[in-house]
Amino acid sequence: MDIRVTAEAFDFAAEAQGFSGRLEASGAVVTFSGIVRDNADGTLERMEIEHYPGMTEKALAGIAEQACGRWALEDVLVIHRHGAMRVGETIMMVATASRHRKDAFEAAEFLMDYLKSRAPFWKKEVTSGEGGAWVDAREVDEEALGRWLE
Amino acid sequence: MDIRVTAEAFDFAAEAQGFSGRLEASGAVVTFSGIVRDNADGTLERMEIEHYPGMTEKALAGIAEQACGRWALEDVLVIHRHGAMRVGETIMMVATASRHRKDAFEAAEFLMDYLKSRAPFWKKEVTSGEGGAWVDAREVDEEALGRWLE
Amino acid sequence: MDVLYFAWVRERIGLPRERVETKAATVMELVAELKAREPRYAAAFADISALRVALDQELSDFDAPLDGVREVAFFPPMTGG
Amino acid sequence: MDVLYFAWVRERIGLPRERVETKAATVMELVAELKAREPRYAAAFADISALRVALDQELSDFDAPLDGVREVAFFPPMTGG
Repeated sequence: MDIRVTAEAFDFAAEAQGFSGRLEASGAVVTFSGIVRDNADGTLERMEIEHYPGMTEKALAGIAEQACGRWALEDVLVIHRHGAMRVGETIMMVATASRHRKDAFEAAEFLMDYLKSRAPFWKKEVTSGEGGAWVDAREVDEEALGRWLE
Repeated sequence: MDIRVTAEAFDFAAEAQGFSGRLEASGAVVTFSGIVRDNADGTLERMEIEHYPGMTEKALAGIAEQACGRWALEDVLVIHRHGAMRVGETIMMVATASRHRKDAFEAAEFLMDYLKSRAPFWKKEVTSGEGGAWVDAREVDEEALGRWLE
Repeated sequence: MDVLYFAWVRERIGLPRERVETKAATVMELVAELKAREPRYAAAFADISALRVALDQELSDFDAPLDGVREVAFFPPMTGG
Repeated sequence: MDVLYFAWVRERIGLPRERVETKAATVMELVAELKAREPRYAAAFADISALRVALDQELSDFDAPLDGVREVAFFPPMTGG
């Protein structure tokens, strides 16, 4: 299990390759990466992510451990940035590895659903001209958590 | 849309990076990669994959087009090898990109479920000592298709 | 008509493809003709439920008519991915 | 007790953390004390349903007791990922 919270940019491809390269027995690897996308007007200057040092690491580790308890995973990787980043930069990634694709897919979706709404990160979009606007939590993200509670 | 059937090894990380780098508007990228794993006895010498040239390309393109019709995807990548490969080599990958993670995840799972049971590939495991054994189709893979037919 | 075999069907019959002259109206009739040829064909087609068929590179079924079909392929359930 | 603020809660109150001496028994009582201080606190805590609270770095709720708690954090719903 590899959990990192960092202000530094990271190389998604290199991380995905490193993750896959360390595996012993897994036939299935799923990755998710979140990328800063521009707004509809094309005026996004940067995304700023605030987090809660201390709690963030605990929350991510707790979520990853839950995933390992629910699915047969050989390994889990979570990397999440904070600070300022520009359009096209990778905000975060998760990777899961399992013998079977169902476990790898479900665990990756579970990690993402929990990360979205239960890890203490807050996104602010800073546009040219205006100042910044905090991104609102989406109802659909909260609902997505529901399916794991059945 | 980028669909490739090839006997050559490919670099999963480089492909994932190239795919992400070409995106304009997507915030969510999901990848799946399938890796040759050893058998329980650790005697797998190689995996051999036979395919049906002509039909394979059509089937993959058809599956990818279906995915694009069902989900809001900016791009889809499918690479599938045939021929001989050793433990640890990447057999195939899919990548999907969308504005929202739900579309990217569902489309990647759909592609995998269809690839597993509807694209004309046949795997043979060649072990040291003995000859080769064709991999049996799994009932669970056939069942996985059912959820997309509702 | 070209008839193609893949995976263990190819191995049992001993060749990957052949040209077949037939008046079979359906896939099942073609299978019956092939089975009657030699034991290796009979062995390959012994359990039709373990086989799949494609007509002109599209998955089809054993009741399908062969009218206008140029390429028939027999193979076990696919195991891609 | 340390009280931390994040995102727009931090911006409205104008500081990221502060030391608070309190006898509040629950989070709600602490919120009432803070709201009574100054308009910027009242503004930040105006709609409690738009806020989340963590006690000693674990998500909690506004009815929770503060007994033994050393660090309380207030923030809007998270938007990670």
